[in-house]
Amino acid sequence: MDVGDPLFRTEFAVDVVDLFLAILTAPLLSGWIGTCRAVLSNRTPAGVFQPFWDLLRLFRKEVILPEHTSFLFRAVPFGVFGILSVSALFIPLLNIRPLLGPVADVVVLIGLFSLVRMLMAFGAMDAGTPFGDLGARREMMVGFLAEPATLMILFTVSLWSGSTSLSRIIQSLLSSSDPVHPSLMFALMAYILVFLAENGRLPIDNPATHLELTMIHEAMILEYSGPLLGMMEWSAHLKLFLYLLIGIDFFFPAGLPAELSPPAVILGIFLLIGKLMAAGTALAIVEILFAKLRIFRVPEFTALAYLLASIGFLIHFVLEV
Amino acid sequence: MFLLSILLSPLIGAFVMGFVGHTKAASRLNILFSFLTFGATFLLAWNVFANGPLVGLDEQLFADGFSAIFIVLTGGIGATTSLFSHRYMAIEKSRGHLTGEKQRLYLSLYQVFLLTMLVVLVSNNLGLLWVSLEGATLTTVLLVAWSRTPESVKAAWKYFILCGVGIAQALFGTILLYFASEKTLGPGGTALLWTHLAAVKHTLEPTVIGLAFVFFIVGYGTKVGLVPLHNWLPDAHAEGPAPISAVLSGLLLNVALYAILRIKVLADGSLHNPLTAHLLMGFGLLSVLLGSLSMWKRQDIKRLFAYSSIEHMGLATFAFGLGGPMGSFAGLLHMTAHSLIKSSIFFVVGHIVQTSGSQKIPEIRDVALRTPSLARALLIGGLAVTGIPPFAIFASEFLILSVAVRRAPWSLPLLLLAIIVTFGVLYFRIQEMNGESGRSLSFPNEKPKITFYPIWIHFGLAFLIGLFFTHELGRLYGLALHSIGLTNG
Amino acid sequence: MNPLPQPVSINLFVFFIWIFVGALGYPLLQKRETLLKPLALLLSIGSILLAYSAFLSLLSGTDYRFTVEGGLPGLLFHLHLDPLSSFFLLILGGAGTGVLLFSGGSLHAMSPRKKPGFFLNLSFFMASMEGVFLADDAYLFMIFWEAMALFSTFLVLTDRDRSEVRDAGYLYLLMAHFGSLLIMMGFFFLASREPSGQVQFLESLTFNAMATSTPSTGLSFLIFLLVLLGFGAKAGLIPLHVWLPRAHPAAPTPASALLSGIMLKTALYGIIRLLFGLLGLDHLSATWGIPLLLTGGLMALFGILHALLQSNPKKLLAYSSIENIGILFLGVGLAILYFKSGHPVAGEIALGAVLYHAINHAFFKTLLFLGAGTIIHASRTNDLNAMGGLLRRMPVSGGLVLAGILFASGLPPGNGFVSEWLLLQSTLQAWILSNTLFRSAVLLGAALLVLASALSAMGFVKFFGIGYLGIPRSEEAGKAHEVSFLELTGMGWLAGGCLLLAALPLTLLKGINHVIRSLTGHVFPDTLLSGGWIWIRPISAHGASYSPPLLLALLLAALPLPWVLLRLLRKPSTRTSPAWGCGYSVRTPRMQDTADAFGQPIRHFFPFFFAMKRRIPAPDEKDPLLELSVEDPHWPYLFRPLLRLFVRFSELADRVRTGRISVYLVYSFVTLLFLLSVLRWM
Amino acid sequence: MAPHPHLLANHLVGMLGSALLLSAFANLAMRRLTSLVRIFALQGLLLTASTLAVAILSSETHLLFSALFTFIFKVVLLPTILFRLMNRLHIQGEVESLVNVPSTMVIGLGIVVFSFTLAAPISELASTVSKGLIGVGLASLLLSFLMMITRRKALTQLLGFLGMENALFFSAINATYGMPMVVELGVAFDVLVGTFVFGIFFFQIRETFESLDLKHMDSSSLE
Repeated sequence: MDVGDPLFRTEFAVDVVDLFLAILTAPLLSGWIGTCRAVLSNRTPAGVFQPFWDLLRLFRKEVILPEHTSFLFRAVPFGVFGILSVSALFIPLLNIRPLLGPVADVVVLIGLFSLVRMLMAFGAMDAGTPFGDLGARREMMVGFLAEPATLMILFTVSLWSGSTSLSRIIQSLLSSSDPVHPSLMFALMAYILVFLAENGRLPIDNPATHLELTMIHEAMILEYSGPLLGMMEWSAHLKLFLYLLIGIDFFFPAGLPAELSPPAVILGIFLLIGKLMAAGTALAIVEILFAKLRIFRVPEFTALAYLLASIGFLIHFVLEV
Repeated sequence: MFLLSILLSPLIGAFVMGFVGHTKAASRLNILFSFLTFGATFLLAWNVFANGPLVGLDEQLFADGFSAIFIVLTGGIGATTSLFSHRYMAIEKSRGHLTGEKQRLYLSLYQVFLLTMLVVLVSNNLGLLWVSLEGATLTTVLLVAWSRTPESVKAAWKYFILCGVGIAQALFGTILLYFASEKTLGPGGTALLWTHLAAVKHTLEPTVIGLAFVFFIVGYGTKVGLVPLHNWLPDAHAEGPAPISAVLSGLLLNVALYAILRIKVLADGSLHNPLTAHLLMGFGLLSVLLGSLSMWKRQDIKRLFAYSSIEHMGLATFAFGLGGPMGSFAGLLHMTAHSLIKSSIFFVVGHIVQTSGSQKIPEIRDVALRTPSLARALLIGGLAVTGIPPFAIFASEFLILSVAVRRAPWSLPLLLLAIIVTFGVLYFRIQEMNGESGRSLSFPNEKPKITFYPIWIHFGLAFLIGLFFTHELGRLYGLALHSIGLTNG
Repeated sequence: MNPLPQPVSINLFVFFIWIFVGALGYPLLQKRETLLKPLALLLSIGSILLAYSAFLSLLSGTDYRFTVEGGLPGLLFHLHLDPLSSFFLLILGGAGTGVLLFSGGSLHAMSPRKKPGFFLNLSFFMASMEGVFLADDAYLFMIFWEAMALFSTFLVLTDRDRSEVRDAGYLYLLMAHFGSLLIMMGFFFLASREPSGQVQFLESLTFNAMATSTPSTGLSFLIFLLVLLGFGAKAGLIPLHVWLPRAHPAAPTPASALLSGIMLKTALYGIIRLLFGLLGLDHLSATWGIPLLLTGGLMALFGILHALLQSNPKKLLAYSSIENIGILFLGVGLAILYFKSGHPVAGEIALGAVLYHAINHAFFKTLLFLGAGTIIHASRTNDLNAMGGLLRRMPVSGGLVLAGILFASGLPPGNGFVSEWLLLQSTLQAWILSNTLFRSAVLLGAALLVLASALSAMGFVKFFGIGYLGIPRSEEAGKAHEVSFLELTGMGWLAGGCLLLAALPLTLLKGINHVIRSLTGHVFPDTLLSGGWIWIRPISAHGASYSPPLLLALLLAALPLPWVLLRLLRKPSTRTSPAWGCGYSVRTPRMQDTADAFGQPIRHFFPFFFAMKRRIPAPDEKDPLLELSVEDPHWPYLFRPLLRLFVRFSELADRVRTGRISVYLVYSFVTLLFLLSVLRWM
Repeated sequence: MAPHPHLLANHLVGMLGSALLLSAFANLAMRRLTSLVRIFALQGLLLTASTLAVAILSSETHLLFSALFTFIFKVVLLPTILFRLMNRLHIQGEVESLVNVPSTMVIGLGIVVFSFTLAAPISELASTVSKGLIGVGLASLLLSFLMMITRRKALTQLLGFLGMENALFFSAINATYGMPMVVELGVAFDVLVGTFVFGIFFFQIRETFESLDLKHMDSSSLE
C-alpha cells in the first residue's frame, strides 16, 4: 500500500483515532468499574470521570523525588506510558487491520507488557524502600506465571489462524462458523484469571487499598508523586483497557467492522462500548464477590491459569485439528 | 661393528666407574659415557633405517627397525637421565646422603643397567635375551636397595623375589620354544635365534608354542608390571632413587614388553588363533583398570606415578593385543610417549621430593609457592601423562581408542572409566600438592639448583611427537612393525 | 597451491596474532606491567579482524578446505572454513572483542604475579576456540578442544590460592575431559569402518570422510547420544552442568564472560557440526528430537529457577546460561523433529532461531558478566546482598548493563526476543505434524520455553534491582565509582552489538541461511528473506510477522513524547525528600529486600527442583536462628553417591595390595595355573 | 623309537627324573634348614647324573661340559656357599611354614597331576630319549614355586628359587638336550650372581631387621 492511496489515508486516520481513543477511554473504563463497584457496595459513586479529575490533579502537582534515586526512577513512568501507547497501536480497536499491525504480533505484545512490568519493578526498587522492593518482588511473582499463561492463551487462539498476527486471528475467528470451541472455553477461563492477576484486581491485589503490607501495584508506585504518578496511574488504566480489549477481540469478536465503511464502524463503536461496559460490570461483580487471596496462594492462582491455557492448547491439537 | 659398538661404551663405562666412581668427576664422566652410548645408538638406528637390519657376532646380535626404535629410546633416555642424576646426586651429596662408595656403586650399576638393556635389545638369541633381562633385574635390585633404608631393602627384596620367580617362568618358556624349534631348525646354535625362528614360525608346533607363550607372558609380564603380576613395581619405583625410578619406568618396562612382542610375533605365526591377542588384551585391560583404580588411595607420590606406569603399560599391551597396523602402531607410539613422559615426571618428582623432604603427598605442600617452575613441570607432566593433547600420549591414546572402537568395542567402557579415573585422581593429587601447607618445610632456606634441561627435552619431544608426528617418522614406525610382522591380524 | 581466500588468510593471521601476542606477552608483562593495555588492544584488533572476515565469509557463503603439515602420519591437519564455522567465528570475534577491550582496562587491578599468566591463557584460549571452529579432522579438533578446556581451566584457576577456586577448576577440568572422551568416541564410531591400511584408517578420521559414512540406525543413535553427552558436558547439559555454576564465577571477570558467553557455544557448534554436518540428517530420526527438546525445556526451567536463588551475581548469570543452553538444545531438538518429519521450513526456522539465539546470548551474556564483574569489583564482594545503589554511582556502565538486562530478558525490542520469537513461531507450527506424540512434545516444549523466559525476566530484575538500585547495602558499595574508559568501551561494544542484532536481524539471517543450506541442503522460505531489512515473516507472507526496526523506532519516538508534552505544558517543579517509611524516620539499607527474599517464592513454589535443608528454630530457643541451605539436587542424589561408589571400588581394588610377598607369589602362581588350564582345556 | 641299547640309560633318566620330583616333595616336607640345603645338593647330583645320562644317550659332547658345570656349581659351590652363609649368619633350626605340611603335600600332589596332564600332548611330540620328562620338569618347577610361597624364611626362598632353577635345567636337558652353550653359561652366571645378590641381601636384612624372617619383609603399612 502506498502512502498516497486514499485507503491508506483512511486507515491511517482511523489508526490515529484508535490510538487516542484508547488512551482517552482507558480512564473512563476505570471510572465505570469504580462506579459499578460503588453502586454494588451501596456507596455513592464518584462518577465515571473521577479518574480524569485525579489525573488532572496529579499533573498539576510538583514532583517529589525520594533520596538516593537514579535516573531510572524518573525515566520509568515515561517508558511505561510510552510502551503501552505503542502497544495500543497494534491492538485493533475498530480497525481490525491496523496499519502497524504487522510490526508486532501477539507474542511481541505480551513481551511489551512484560517489559512494562519489568520497568515498573525497577522504578519501585530504585527508591530502596521496603515497600518498593516488596511490591516489585510480588509483581514479578505474579508475572512469572501470568505471562506464560497469557502466551499460552494467545497461542491457543492463534492456532485457529495458524498465525500469531492479531488481525489474522480476529479475521479467522470472525469467519469461523463453529459457535463453541472447547479449547477456547479453556482459554477464556484462563484469560479471566490472568486478566485479574495482571491488572492487579481482586482476588490478587486490591487496587483500592493503601495498607502497605498487602499492596502490590500500589506498593510499586508508592514513591511516585505528581505528574510521574499521574503517568503511572494513566498507564495502569491503559493496561487494563488494552487487556480487556484483547479479550474482547479474541473471545467476543462479533461485531468488529470487517471493513471500514461508516455504518459498520458506527455499529462497531456502539457494540464495543457495550462490550466494555458489560465487561467492566462483570469485573466489578467479581471484585465485590471475592476476598483477597493470601500472597502465597497467588502463584497457585496463576499456575491454574497457566495449566488451563496449556490444556486448551493441547485440546486443540488433540480434538480439533 | 655397529652392534657391538653400542655395547662397548656402557661396558667400558661400567668398568671405569667401578674404578673411579667415587671421585668427584665421576658423575660427569657418567654423563659422557651415557651420551657416547646415545650417539652410538643413534648411529646404529640411522644405519638400520637407512640400510636395513644388521646382524653380527655370529648371528647372536641383531637389530632391525623395531629394536632400533627401542635402542634409540634407551640410549636417549639413559643419557638424559644421567644428566638428571648428576644434579640429583649433587643435591643428595650436599645433604650428606651420599658417600663416595655409594656413588661408585650407583654409577657402575647404572652403566651395567644400560648395558644389560641394550643387550636385550640387540640380542638375536632368545636365551641371551633372557640372560640379559635377568641381569637387568639383578642390577636394578641392587639399585633399588641402594639407599639401604629398611623400606628400600624390603622393596628390593620383593622386587627380586617376584621378578626372579617370574623370569624363571620365562626361562621355562624359552626351553619350550627351543624344544619346538629344535625340530625344525635342528639342535644347536640357530634354534633360539629370533631371525631363524621368524623364518620358520609357521612350522612351529602350536601346542608347545601356546604353552610357551603363556610362560613367557607370565614371566616377562611380571617385569612389564602386568596385573596381577605387578606387585613389585610400585614398591621398587617408590624406594629406589629417582633416576632409577625414571629408567625403570621409562626403559625397563618397555624392554620387557619388547621381549614379549618378539615372542608374540613367533607365536602368532605358529598358532593361527588369537590366543596371544586375547592374552595381551586381557592382561592389558586388567592392568589399565587396576592401575587406575589403585591410584586413589596412594599417599606416596612416586607410588602414585608407579601405578600410572602400570596403567600405561597395560594400555600399550592392550594396543598390541588389538593388533593390526594401527593397533600396533598405537602401542609402539604409546610406549615411546610413555617412556619420554614418565621418566621426565620422575625427574620432576625426584626434585620435588628433594625440595620438600618427603614422598608423602599430604606432606608435600606449597610446591607452586616454593618452586613454581617445578610445580609447572609437574602440572605439564600430569597433563602429558593423562593424555591431554597435543602431547604424544594423547596421540597414542587417540589411536588406541579408535582401534578399540573398531575391534573391541566391548572394552571401551572399561578403558574410558580407567582413563577418566586416572585423570581425576592425578589432578586431584597434583592440586593437593600445590595447596596450602600443613607443616613447616624441611629445607626452608635451601634453594637447590635444579636442572630442567632433561625435563623440558622430554616434554618438548613428547609435545612435538603429538603435534608433528611426521609422515616420515610414521613410515619408519610402520616399517619397523611391518618388518617383524606385528601389523598382521 | 592456490592462494588462500581472503577470509581464510585473515583467520590464520588472527590465530597467529593471538598465539604470538600471548606467548610474547608473558615475558613482557613480567618485566613491564604497563604493557598490558597495548597488548590487550592488539588482541582486540585481532578479534575485530576476525569478526570482520567471518562476517564477510558468512554472507558470501565461503566454503574452503585446506591442509596444514603436521598431525599424525597419514593425517595432516585438516582445516575448513564453511558458513557454520564462519558463523561461530563471528560470535567469537564479535563478542570476544568486547571482552578483550574490557580486559585491557580491568586487568590492571589483578595482582602483578598473576597478570602474565592470565594474559597468556586468555590469548591462547581465544586462539584455541578459533581452532575448534576451523578444525576439519577428529585429531585436530580434539587438540583444539582440549586446549580450549585446558586454557579455560587455567583462566578459572587464576585465583588458585582460594580453595573454592581450585575445586571449581578441578571439577571443570574433570567434566571437560569426560566430555572430550565421549566426543572422541563419537568421532570414532562415526568413522568405524575397518579400512585396509594405516593411511586409509587415519583418513577416515577427517570430517569429510565422516560425512560420507553410513552408520546403521543403532550406531547412529549411539553416536547421537555420545555427541549429546560429550558436548553436553561442556554446554552444561543436566546433569553434567554442576561444574558450570562453580567455574564461571570463580574465574576473573573477562574469563567468566568468555566461558559463559562464547565457550558454551563451542558445544553448540560441535553438536550442530556432528549431528547435522557429519552424521547427517539422513541418519537422524525424528523421535530423537523429543528427548532433546524436553531435556532442553527442563534444563531451561531448571537453570533459571536456580538462577533466581543465587545471591552471587556471577552464579546467577551462570545458571541463566544453563537456561539459555537449554533453549538452544530445545531448538536443536525441534529442528531435528521437524526436519525428519518432513517439514523443513519449520525445521529451518528452529535451527535458524538456535543459531541466532547463540549469537544473541554470546553478546548479552558477555555484557552482563562484565557488568557483574564491575559491580563485584566496585563493591569488593560477590554477594548481591551487600550491593545496591550502584546505578547512581556507575551510571554509564550501569546503563549499559540495564540495556543488557533488557536484551537478555527475551523482551521486545531486544535481540534475545528475536530468537525466542522465531523459536516460538517454529513451535507454533506443531499443527503440521501428524504424530500426536510429536505434537504434544513440541507444545510441552513451547510451554516450558515461555515459562522459562518469563522467569528469566524475574531473575534479571533481581540481579539489577538488588545490585544496582536502591541504597547501598554496604560501605564499599557506597564508595563505588565508575569503571575505566576501556572497560566502558568493551561493554559499549557488546551493547552496540546487541542493539544491531536486535534492530537488524535480517542481515544476519541471510548468513544463517547459508549455514542451513550447507548443513541440510534446505534454504529459508523466500518470504523470510524477502522482507528486506524490515520484516521478519518466517512462515508465509500473511502469517505472523515482526519488524524489529519499526518497533524500535516507534518506541524511541513514543518514549520522550510525554516528557516533551509535559515540558511544553508546564514544567513541574521538583524537590527531593526522604522516602516513605510508615512515618518512621529511621531508614537503614537493611530494610531493603535481600537477594534471597527474591528467590523465596520460587523455593516455595518449585521445591522439587532444589535440595533444601531448613531448620526452623523452636519457640523457646535462646538464639533463634533460621538456617536454610539450598543445593543443586544433583550433588546429593547423583554425584556424591557416584563418588562414594568410586571410593568403594578403589578400596576393593586396593585389597589386591596385601603387602605380603607370599600372597603376591600366589597371584603369579594362580595366574600361571589358570592360564595353563585355560590353554589346555578350552 | 628309542634305540634299543639305550634302554637302560633311558630307564635311568626316568629314574633320575622321578628322584628329582621326589626331592622337590621332600623340600616341601622338610623342616630343618640344613636338610633343605642337603636336598639341594642332592638335586644337583641328580642333575649331574641325568645330564651325563642324556649326554651318553645322545652323544652330545657339550652336555658333558654341562654336567661338569652342574657338578661344580650345584653340588660343590652353591651348597658350600649356603652352608657358610648359614654359619656366618647363625641360621639354624626349624623352618616355619605358612601352610601346614600335609596341606602343602596335597596341593603338591594336585600340581603334579596337573603338570602331567598339561605336558601330555607335548611329551608325545618329543623326539628325544627323555620324553615324558617335561611333565616332571614342570611339576618340579611348580613345586619349588609352591615352596617359595609357603615358606617364610629368606633362605628357604632362596632354596626354592634355586630349586626352580634346577627344575628348569632338568627340563632343558631332557626336552632338548640342553640349551646352546652361550645360554647355559649365561644362565649359570646369572644364577651365581643371583646367589651373591641373595647373600648381600641376607646381610642387609640381618643388619636392618635382625632376623631373616620374611614377615619383616612384608610391608608394614599398606602404602
